[in-house]
Amino acid sequence: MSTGGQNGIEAKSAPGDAATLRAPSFPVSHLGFLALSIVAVFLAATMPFDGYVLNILMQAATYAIAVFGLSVVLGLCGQINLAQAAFFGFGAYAVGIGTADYHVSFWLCLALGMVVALGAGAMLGLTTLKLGGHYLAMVTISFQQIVTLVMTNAISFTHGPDGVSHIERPSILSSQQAYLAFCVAALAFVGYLVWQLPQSRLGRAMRAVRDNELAAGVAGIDVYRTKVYAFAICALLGALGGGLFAGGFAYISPDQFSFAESIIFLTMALLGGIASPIGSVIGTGFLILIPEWLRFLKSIPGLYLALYGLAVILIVLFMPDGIWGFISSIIDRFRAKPAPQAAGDLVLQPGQRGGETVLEVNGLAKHFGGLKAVDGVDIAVRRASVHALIGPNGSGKTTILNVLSGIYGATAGTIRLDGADITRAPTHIRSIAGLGRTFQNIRLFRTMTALENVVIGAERRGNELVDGSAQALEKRALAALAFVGLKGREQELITSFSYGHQRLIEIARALAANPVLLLLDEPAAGLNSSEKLELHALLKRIAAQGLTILIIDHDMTLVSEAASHITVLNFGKRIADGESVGVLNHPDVISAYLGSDD
Amino acid sequence: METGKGLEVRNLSVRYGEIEALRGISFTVAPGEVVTLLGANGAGKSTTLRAISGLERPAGGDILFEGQSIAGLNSEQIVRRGISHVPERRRIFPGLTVKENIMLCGSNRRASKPELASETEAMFDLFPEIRPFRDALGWTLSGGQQQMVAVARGLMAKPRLLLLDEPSLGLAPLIVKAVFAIIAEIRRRGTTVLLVEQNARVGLSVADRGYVLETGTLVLGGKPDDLWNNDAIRAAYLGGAKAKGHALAEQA
Amino acid sequence: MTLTRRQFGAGIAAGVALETISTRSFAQGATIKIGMVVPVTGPAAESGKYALNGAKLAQDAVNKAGGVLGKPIELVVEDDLTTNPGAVLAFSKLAAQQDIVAFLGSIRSTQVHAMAPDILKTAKPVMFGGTDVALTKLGNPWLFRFRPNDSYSAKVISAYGAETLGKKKWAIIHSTDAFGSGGAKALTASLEALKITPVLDQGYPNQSQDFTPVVLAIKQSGADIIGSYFTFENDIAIFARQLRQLGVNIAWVGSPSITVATAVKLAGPALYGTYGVADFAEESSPEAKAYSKLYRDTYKVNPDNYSSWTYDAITVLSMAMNTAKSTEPEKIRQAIIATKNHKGVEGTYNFDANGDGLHGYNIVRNENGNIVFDKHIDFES
Amino acid sequence: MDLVLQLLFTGIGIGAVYALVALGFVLIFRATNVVNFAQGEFSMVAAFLMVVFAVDLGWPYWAAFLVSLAGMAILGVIFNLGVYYPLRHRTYLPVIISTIGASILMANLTLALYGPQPQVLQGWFETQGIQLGPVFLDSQYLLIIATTCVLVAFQYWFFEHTMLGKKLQATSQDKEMASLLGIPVVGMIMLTFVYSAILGGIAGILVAPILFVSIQMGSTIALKAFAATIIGGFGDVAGAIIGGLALGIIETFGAAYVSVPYKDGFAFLMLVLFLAFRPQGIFGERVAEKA
Repeated sequence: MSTGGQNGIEAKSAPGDAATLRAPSFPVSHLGFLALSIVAVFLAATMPFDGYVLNILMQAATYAIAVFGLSVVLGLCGQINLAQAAFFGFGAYAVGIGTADYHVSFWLCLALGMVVALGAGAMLGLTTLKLGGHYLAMVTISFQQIVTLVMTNAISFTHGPDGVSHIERPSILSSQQAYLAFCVAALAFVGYLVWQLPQSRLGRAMRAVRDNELAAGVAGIDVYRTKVYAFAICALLGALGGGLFAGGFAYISPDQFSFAESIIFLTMALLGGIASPIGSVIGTGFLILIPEWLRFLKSIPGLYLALYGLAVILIVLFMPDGIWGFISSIIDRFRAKPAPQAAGDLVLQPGQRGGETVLEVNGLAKHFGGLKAVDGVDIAVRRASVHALIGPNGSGKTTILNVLSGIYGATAGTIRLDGADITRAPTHIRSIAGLGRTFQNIRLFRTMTALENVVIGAERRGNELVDGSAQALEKRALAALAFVGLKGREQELITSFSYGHQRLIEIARALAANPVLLLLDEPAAGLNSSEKLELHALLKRIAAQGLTILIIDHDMTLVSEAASHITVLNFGKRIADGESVGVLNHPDVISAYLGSDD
Repeated sequence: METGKGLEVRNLSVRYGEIEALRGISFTVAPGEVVTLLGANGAGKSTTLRAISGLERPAGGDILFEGQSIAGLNSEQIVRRGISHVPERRRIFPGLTVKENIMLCGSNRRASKPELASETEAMFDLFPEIRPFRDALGWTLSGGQQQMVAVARGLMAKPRLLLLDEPSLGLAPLIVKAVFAIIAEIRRRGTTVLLVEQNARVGLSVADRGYVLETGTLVLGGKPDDLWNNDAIRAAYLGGAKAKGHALAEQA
Repeated sequence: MTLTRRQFGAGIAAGVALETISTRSFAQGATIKIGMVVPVTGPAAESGKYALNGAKLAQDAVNKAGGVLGKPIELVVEDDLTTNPGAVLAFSKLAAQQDIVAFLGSIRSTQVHAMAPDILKTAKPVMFGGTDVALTKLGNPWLFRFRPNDSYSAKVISAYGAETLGKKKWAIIHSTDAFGSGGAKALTASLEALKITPVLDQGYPNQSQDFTPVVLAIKQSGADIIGSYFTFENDIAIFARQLRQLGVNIAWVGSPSITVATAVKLAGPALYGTYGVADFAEESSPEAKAYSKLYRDTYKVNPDNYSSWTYDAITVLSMAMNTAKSTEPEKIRQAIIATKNHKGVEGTYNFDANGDGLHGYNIVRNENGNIVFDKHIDFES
Repeated sequence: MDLVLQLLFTGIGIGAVYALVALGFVLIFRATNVVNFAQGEFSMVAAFLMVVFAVDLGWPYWAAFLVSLAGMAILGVIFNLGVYYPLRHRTYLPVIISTIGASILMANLTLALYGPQPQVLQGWFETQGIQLGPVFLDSQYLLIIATTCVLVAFQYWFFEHTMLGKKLQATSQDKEMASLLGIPVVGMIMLTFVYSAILGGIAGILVAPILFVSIQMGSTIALKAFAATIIGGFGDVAGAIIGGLALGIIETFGAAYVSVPYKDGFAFLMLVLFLAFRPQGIFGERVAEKA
């Protein structure tokens, strides 16, 4: 399975998401949320609902909590989970069996169910190490099917298909309305957490993984662990919803937690818009209500489920970001841009452990089957220098960069960064060790703002210049953006920036991490001449701060003027190495580029 | 150049989202000519070929082939008009045999299976090096062999214009020589060729004329020798003085 | 038809007293509304259609005979999607309509279980067809069963097989769902009462595509009779065919699904000669005969137990309301409980305090595709 | 021993059904990189078409068969245009959802049009089967096994020895390159869907006399076929066949010797084991990722 950057869901998502989800700068909306929650809970507790409406609302509230879980794993982290009904069932069965058979406290059962689901979810998440896409989908389906089989057949424990009846709930919540109010309160609480999650370190990591796994790894995020967390949280919320559901309906049976239900959860998440908890609530509400509204079509059996299937197709075709994505994009047009924030100066103080040589590459080789893309290359990059790596197309430059940053494993050779051997270290560990890089085809987190992208860079573990507080991270990110010349545009989404500016943001992201060594992979590719001049000036400013740079580029003007030292590759081998001017006049280099005379 | 013959690119521009890959270039390729497009990586050479063969939609300008506009047609229609594109990195079908790879390109015209088979045999005469591998799967071949299969496949369409994108890419010098010997042979047989090369020396060695592209703009054009001796070409590849200011030589 | 007219003679008389109609009935009080939860979609959609057929026949009969308390009755149908949450929502939707006086629940036990908490809250009578013994022992006074429960089907199967047919080596085949495993449990218990231990107890999952391993297990067990609880008709038909193909021709007494029209049609000759317990058997009584003729005339298919219980339920419910002269839930409840010796199409109803109306089963035989009544076995409640 | 042989025959028979449906999965996956979650519904729809033509309208069996398959071809076209084609440039997730939506739509539209009753469709043969010593060979299973063999042979011939087959292969390996060679890529994908729908249809019509014709007949088979596809290795025709047969046999023997109620679990357990330890399936990828 490909583990490329576009693995997972659509890279483009609701344009409004990042803006609407930005909480820290809008304290008012916190209060607004609180007020709305209180009103909702109050209404749930006091409105004279009849039994039908109560049941519908109870179902919607508990399902929505489970759908929040999907919005985390699918919306935030971009991983598919077709077993949410199984996790929902874990919670429901824990509460059901626990209260009905063993008369254990409701709360204890709920907690137990959530813990079990958390474990199972993490286990399912572990399979993402090897699998993605359809395979992951299939693993989750299998898990779902096995759970259903156990629920049906382990009769002595689960009561089998009879289901569990006489499920108890806490005595203070014994009335339907009180219980509904409690569910709504839980929904609001979980909704708040899910709403805030994207702004947390973990949430940002998930979004980064969703938007671009490669870049996330390079930015110091442990991609694999992030996915496991996402699955675990998803399962946890599924179990919470299920536990509350069991308490609300007092009876559960295996068919309520089948694969078909998982599909319904997924559709709920997609319909509303996977990237936002508001979308989850909308989607859940719709999918619970629509079949109810369409009951009038019942004279012809199957007709309304057929329409439901049709609706699913139409939503996917015409509303890829779901209902909320559609609405928020409209709201977004009328939203005032937030005021630019004050930015300080960017300080680059790379720590120093090793000696004069920051990067020492010895005998590095990378073979793809019989193809020797890189074949025994030595590179030594001196501290505080600008070092260029050049060579014609297909000479192995980008392969070296990918081996250096851990995207490919080396076939042979060693890599030492600032004195430490990083030859076998995973991508994010290299980043923690101080390696920053940019990509030839820009790899930004496309659903986030410029600021958020750079904050992820600043968050790098091992960055001693920030203490990890939100203010410090933001301050450093603002400084980095100002440093590359994008002051005042921090809150704009990546998609609203020109290609050249996106490159600058990528560099800012790397700089904010305060790296020991900055790898630039063809930073000038696709830039027009004025942008190239800007880039050149930026490189000078970076070098002036003493940061070591290793640059790959085809623009020889840029390379010859910026770099003090050049290594030239051809056919995966080093053909020249030395001071810039001398190297560029080397006959082998000229013939490699222009063709040999013979 | 007389109208109604060869290829004429008029003020062509192509965008990839934000990036303007081609910024209004114009050039011609006369029937029977070999024209080479030179330039550094990212200059827009491949994009030019992709626009001509219908893989990219032009954002502006026009492309005329034998007097008719082909801009906006899809690649299946364009190959039927007689333009065959051998793309960068060869793109051999990895799961098909060499023979099948070559035969497939005949599918743009009405030819019976025996006809195609005998034409494929003729291709092996032109490329004797790959004959022993006729039943090997595409992915098992070396780069040079793949390049030959790719060119043979392109020729099977019986094109009046052959687009070749970086045939020397990643090949050892000896193999490059062999490939270019074949291009010279193709030229001798009268097929018009538009060649994209990064290796300027080799690219110009078979060409009647050449153009130099820099960041989506044609900066230079002319006879191979003139180009080779022009400092601008060195600048385009190895940096230094900009090639700007050199007038684009208009063809008679 | 004559039968039903006679039944409702009393009803017409009661209907004269129009003023006595409960003030509980609201604005659109022109009809007496009866809610019905039924699978219109999902895997059980087919049985839902039959259930509706039976209920409609009863509705027409009641209305022709003068209705209830002088008003026609009206069915308000909600789809349960063949799922438990669907049943709960369907019921609560009906329960929210204040002018519905009573309900018809499901023939599926799990659905009745699922609805039970809501039924208790709604506090109106619910007629249902699920046969899980436990349902009428939940302490829920509003549940009334219109089919004999599983303890009776098991008793009848074991009694017929062991005593009438004289077979001692039993293989019990059952679906692993609530109905199947519940039935198997009851059958094992009633065989034990006859001092018989089954040689095989084999469950299978619903919608199995292949029963070869099950059939081979029967073959190996050396059983001389099969007692079965199948849920879905296509399962029973596939099993029957493979059973015969692999040369097993021992006696077979099955739960009611073996007698329903779809199973008989699907399985064809494979089910010839088998016995089944049937809450409904055409030849079992004059009432059942009359009903069968009416049903066949109306719908052009053979009647089965999916429709007969709803027919009886509507009939008894209407009768109870007429007897009680009220639509007060408690009064209806009392009147249903008081129903004794009512000859319905399923059998003779003698309601006990639990809400069970029937206490025995018919034994029927499949003779070349025709379901033939063999005998009726009743137990004391 | 008798027992083993009988189980083996049934296992192969049911496995052949999985294999037929799995073939359809593989074809669409190879052409479009998409898993069609509605593949099982193709079988269901075809079986219902058969009931309409052969039973309700009383046409000759062969005529009904041909017309039903023609109907499937049309369904394949509609499916491609409505469910896949508009999403061809999006990632796999929207396409999965869209095919799931299509499966709900097809199942319930059939329910709305035809009603919920399971239907009987007679097999091709009058006789039920052959008693071969201790083993009973069901004629319909024999037909299914034979058809699977024929279709595999046909598929081999088609893909290895016809230009059209080669064009389809080229399309699935590199769409852009195929279009540069003048291969009508859109048409090739359309053809793939049509052929897959017909394959699914044949599976459905063949299995109908055994499992009867019901709305949910497709989804039960399709999930297993899906598992078979993964066991065999996605994108490999031979793998799908082996995977299907293996699954049928394991399931049958597992049910006989381990547990009948957990029968369905074996398929998914095997699938998880395969995904954990050999995600490339039995045969692995035929075509190396890096050419």
